Amino acid sequence: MDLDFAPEDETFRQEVRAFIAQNYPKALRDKQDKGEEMTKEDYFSWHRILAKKGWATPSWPKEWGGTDWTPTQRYIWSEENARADTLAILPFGVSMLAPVLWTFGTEEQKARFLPGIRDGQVWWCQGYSEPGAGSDLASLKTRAERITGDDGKEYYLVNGQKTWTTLGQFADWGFFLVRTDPDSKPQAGISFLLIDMKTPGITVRPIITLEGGHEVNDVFLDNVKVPVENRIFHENQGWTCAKALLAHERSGIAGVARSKRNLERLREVARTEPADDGGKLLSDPFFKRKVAELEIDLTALEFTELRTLAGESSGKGPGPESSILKIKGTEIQQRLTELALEAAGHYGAPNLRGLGHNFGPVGPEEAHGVAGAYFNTRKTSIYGGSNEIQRNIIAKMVLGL
Amino acid sequence: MDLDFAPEDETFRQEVRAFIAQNYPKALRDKQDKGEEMTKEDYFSWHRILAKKGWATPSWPKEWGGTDWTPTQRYIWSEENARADTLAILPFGVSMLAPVLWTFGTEEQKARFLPGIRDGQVWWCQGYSEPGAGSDLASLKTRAERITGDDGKEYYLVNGQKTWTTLGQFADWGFFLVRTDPDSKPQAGISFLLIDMKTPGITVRPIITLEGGHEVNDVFLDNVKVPVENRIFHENQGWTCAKALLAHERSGIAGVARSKRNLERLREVARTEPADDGGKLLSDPFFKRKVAELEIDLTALEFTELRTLAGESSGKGPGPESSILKIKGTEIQQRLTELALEAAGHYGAPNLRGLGHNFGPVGPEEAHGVAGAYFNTRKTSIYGGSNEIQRNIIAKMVLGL
Amino acid sequence: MDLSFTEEQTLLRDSVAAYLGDRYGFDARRAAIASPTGWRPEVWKAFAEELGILGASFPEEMGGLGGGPIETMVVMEEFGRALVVEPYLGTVVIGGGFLKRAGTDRARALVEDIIAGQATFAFACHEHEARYNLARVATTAKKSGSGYEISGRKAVVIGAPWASHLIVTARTAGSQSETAGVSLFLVDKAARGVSTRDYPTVDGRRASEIVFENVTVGADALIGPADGAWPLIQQVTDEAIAALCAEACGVLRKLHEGTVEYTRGRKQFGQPISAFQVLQHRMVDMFIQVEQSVSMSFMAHIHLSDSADERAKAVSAAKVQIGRACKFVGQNAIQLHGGMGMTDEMAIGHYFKRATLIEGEFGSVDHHLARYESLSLDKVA
Amino acid sequence: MDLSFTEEQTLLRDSVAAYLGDRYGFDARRAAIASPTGWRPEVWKAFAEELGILGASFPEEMGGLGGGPIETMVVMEEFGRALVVEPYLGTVVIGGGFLKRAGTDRARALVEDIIAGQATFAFACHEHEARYNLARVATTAKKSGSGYEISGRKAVVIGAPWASHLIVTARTAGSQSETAGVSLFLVDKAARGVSTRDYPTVDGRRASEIVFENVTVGADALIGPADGAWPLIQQVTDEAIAALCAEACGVLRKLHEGTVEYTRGRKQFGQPISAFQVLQHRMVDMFIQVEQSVSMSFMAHIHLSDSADERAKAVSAAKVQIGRACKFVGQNAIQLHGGMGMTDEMAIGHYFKRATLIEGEFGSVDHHLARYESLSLDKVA
Repeated sequence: MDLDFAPEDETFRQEVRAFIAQNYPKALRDKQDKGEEMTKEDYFSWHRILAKKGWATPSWPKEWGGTDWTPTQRYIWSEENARADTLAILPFGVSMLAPVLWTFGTEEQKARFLPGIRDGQVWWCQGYSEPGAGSDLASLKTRAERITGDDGKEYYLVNGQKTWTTLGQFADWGFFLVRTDPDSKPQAGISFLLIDMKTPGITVRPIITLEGGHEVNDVFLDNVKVPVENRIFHENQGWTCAKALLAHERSGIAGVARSKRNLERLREVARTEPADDGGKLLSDPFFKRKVAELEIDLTALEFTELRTLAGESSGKGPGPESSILKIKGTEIQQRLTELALEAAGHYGAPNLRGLGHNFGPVGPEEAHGVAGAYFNTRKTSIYGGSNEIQRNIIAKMVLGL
Repeated sequence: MDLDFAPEDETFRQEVRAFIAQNYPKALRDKQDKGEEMTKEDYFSWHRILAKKGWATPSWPKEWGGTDWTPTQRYIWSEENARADTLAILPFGVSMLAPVLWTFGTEEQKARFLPGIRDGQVWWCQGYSEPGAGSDLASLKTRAERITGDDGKEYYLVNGQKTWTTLGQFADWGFFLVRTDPDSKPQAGISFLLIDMKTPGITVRPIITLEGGHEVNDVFLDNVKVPVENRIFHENQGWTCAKALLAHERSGIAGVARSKRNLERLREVARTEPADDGGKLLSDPFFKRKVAELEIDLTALEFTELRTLAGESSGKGPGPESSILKIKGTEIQQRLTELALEAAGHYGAPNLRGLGHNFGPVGPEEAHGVAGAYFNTRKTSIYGGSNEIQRNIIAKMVLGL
Repeated sequence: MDLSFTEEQTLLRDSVAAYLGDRYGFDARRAAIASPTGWRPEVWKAFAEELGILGASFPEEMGGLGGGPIETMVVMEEFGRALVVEPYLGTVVIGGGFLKRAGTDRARALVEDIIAGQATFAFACHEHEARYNLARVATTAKKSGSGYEISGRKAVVIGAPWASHLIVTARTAGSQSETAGVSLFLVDKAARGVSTRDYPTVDGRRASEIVFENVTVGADALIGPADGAWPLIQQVTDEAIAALCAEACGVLRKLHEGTVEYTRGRKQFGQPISAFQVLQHRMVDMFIQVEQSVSMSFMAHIHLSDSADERAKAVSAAKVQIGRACKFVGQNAIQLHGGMGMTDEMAIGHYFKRATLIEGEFGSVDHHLARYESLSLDKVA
Repeated sequence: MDLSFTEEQTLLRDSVAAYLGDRYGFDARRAAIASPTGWRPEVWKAFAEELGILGASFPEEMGGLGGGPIETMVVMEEFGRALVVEPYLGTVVIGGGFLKRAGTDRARALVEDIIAGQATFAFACHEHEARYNLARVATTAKKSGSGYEISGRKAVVIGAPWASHLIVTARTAGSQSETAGVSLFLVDKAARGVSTRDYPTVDGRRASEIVFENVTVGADALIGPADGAWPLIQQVTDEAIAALCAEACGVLRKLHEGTVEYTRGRKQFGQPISAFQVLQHRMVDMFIQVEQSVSMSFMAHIHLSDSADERAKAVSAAKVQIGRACKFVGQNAIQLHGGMGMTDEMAIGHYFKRATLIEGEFGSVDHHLARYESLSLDKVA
């Protein structure tokens, strides 16, 4: 039991650090610093640089573009990216769809779709949630009927509505759960379809979230024709794919490295912002204590994740174990934004969204957008299976209740 | 809306204060100060002094010995008793059984039992809980069968076990819930019996609680013959009495006045005990903050109780309203003992119980017994309907869930 | 000792509630806060003329209705329920609170304007380097002729874009965060040397950054004694905090009620999610927080006429409870609404945003705990 | 980077667990703690001879098995599970921790005695006026001939009634709470001038109040440099705190497991109470606390060989998490056991009592938060 890195790991860390320093796009860094919203091209720019280096998809099987890194190397990779505050690679294709493809897809499907994901050429979105089906995903209602097209080919005719589709406004393709057998039990009649978002009948409508941002969307499907060869795995057995995907969705959800970076940022803010007594906020015993408590909790989470990786935790299998990581990880992310808002004092109030760049800053730069970030981060305990659902999972799968 | 006391209320307060000062037994005060355990006679001594004055049973109907005080006078009464730290009048007869008697008892029963309660002559205990029936009281199993005795009179033959019988080791009489109809629904076949604890077949066995004290007991009933005239209200309708009693059990459960006094005591301790830096604990910013937070919560509870009395709270009826008071009141009582233990530092560890008086004190006097008090006070969120049950009650009765 | 409302107070509540129910629906409010001005002067006019509430808490000899803190509490709680953005707190509670005690003819005339809905106020009291310490005033007012010349910067002045007048804290003596040496000035917002940058706030109101550059005011601009306004500032801000607590109670009640209603209608796993015990208990804990907050709002308002220390202690205690409740009830309201709670389209998020800002307004939980301790525990330690 | 156990460590765990399962059942323990002596020397003998664990963490050249912090962690966690009262912490971790670094012949001989089960130790480090500050030492040691004369009082010396030797902190220079000037002495408990008052503790152990009245010790009683024992005290108490954290993990696991088991068997309203979602989620939160505590115990033990600051920071962080967990898990274990949890007869209450005392042992949550802050946040502020 030790935390030492082998010399070859240290070499790897230097290589990663140097690569990021030399190759991370300056335009992206500037936009991040100014808190500007990212375009589709922005998101892809870093992805494509990594793809060229062969580092866009480290966790993939080697044959499709994975790196064969050791767990320690992957740990270093995520630490260095957090340290450099790089824009995260979007998970929809790389970490959500890809494992489904290589596990359940045909060779043709893998060859057709995996390279576009790996190289950052095709933007994927998720079509899971529906207005009536939140945590109870299996109650989804979007229908897909088998029809024969005018061209004599077999299609699914898809009708229904999906919601909470993150960054769907940019999507080229989407992976959807649809009901192909309305008569069987909820989980039994579901199929997993890949749909070209340019297909006629698809409408993407923005959902504005409470801080004013446009990150998620409703997706309406009105007689959308999807070729049957776009179905992954067997008809009516899409739930098997869905479950695999959900497990992958939760891995890495602890977000330790990113939270460490945000904690460092919070400490910087607290070192510059004033306290009531004219000193600095980090010298205020009570604010300091909240930062210390958060730091300690984050350390506990980090070591719980490391124990999980070492197979020494008490959970059984990656599903329920990742539920703890999800709960604690999101709680910490939320407390971080909560403390940032508290640190901003009066300057948490201004809402400059939509005033345009000419308006200029109000108050200290680090206070900009903290309230919006706080509001937005409330989502983390709701999405990906709410934290209440995660507790149900632990109760059932780990405690056997 | 105001908090002012009328001049006549102030006069009343002075009268109460003077009476307590002049009449509270010195022997009792000494035992309290030394933290000694009380005997049966100790408990009754103050009760009998009050009974002589006519103040032992303020909340009773005037005709049976009540005082007809206004709510403000009762508030003052409990404040002054808390202020003087008088030994509380035991609730079993005065506040639990008596309302059942005057509501459901016959004239004969009232005349036979109420005076002994009022005057502190007869010690009553409660026979409600059973080993298998905690919060689910109605599942009780103690059986009572109608028989005709050798003397030709009608009796109930009672068999079963009761538990958590507080101070049952001193009891002359007990009020018991027994099952008289095993075939009907749980709540329908229960009767309410008064039983002379000297009746053959009754065994009282101590339950030692985790701090080492003997406060509660198991009561075994083995072919105990109880005359039918000792039944209150109709056969099989004892649940009606039980419910009435439970509602009364919760009133006053907030314990604001006593908690105020204990808070004052905690402040005194924190003013004398040392902090890590050599100053006093009350100057330690974090300990001070916990005291301040507790004080603020207690103020909120006090005003919630006052609003309840004024009919301005949002609950519906005394049952669910008192559930809030029970939850918050017991949480505060528990935090008070928690902080007292924290204040004692190392001197929370010694367990002098059973070492005898010759052993003498270890550490500062105010640390004596704090751990025991902390352990013992965990019961408050369990008894009288656990705090989880109280939340169920609020969810159902107030929120309509 | 009595914690019940008078018949008049109940009537006042009913009439305000009826008006807002009728004219201050969520969609109307949404349109108003998105409009260029961000508020509805016609609503303000109705407050003055139809409801007469702008004068409710002023003495009768000033043209008011002679009400007191409880009347303000009743109005503010209803305003919280409807998320009213119009500047009642800044104008009536704070502006009026200062002016009715100023004793000058100009102040008396302005009180009449307030009651008539003709004058609106914002309190320019915050400075960036001061955090929540109102005595930390770097803005200066120097004697100049018979009047003063004010220079400095004020931060996040809530309601300033809608105000005809400002009440400004400025240092006339002393240094740093000395309480002695702080004075109060009445400044016409249109006065030369006053410049503002207006912006919306995240809870749908408007605020300004204000720069005072050698702004000259007359002797009658002074409110309270020169160098000695601190006790008056404490008193009026305590009244403002109490009013804010009342507003919070309205917000909290709506957050709780809205959550109970939503969970009853929302089905998951074949039943309304309100059937899940964990969510039931969460809503019970929210309810307890709301009830405790209402109790503390009562408590604070009752103590407003006590001695300065008792008043401050009561108000800070209330703000602590209410700050905590705003966080707990607000966060859980969103959580129990699930994804829907995250959308701008549902009212619940707007209540959450208001609750979040109330947490910090006129001092965070930590600020008021420290103030409470200095009055309750330090004195006797 | 690897957080898994070696095969030897797993074997060690299994053998300790097997022994305790066999010989340290709840009833046997109950009888032992109620006996006049309060412990079982025959168990201690078995630790030395059958299990060989008294030497597990000593270097091989001193006759030990050459293990390190992880071996201690493994043993202490099992001790926590069985609520072992025998003085392993005082004797092996603390006494042994000091002696193996003392460098004197006497110390080396005593290490051999420890490994053989012949010598037992208690650490006389607390004084009433010091609370958790071990540098606040009023007990003095004055030069006297070639040795020292020790006078003073020590409070709540855990395990002293069972100890053959004491390790005593005494001031040889400096004043008040200066860290410089504190020295460490080895004192035979039977030495003239040592008087003790022994009593049980609420968690079933024994402790003493000790008075030292002109106790003379030789030059070889000094452990570490005169006036300069502070770094050594810090190191060994950090090791003790880490060991205590490991013990707590065993206690916490049993509290959690016992609660899960009890709620599965306890029926109310026609179903096991483990079916109630509120209790399920409570047990999940308890489980998360246990898991986080185990993680922090690992973390602390791994950092024991780091620099003094890194070690102290890690240990204090762990003690904070574990102190919190002891309270939360302990209180909820009792709550979910209902009335049964309140009885002396069930094991759960005894785990709760041990967890409660661990909270404060070698410093409360607040104490360790302050220590953590001084190392993590103040340095760079």
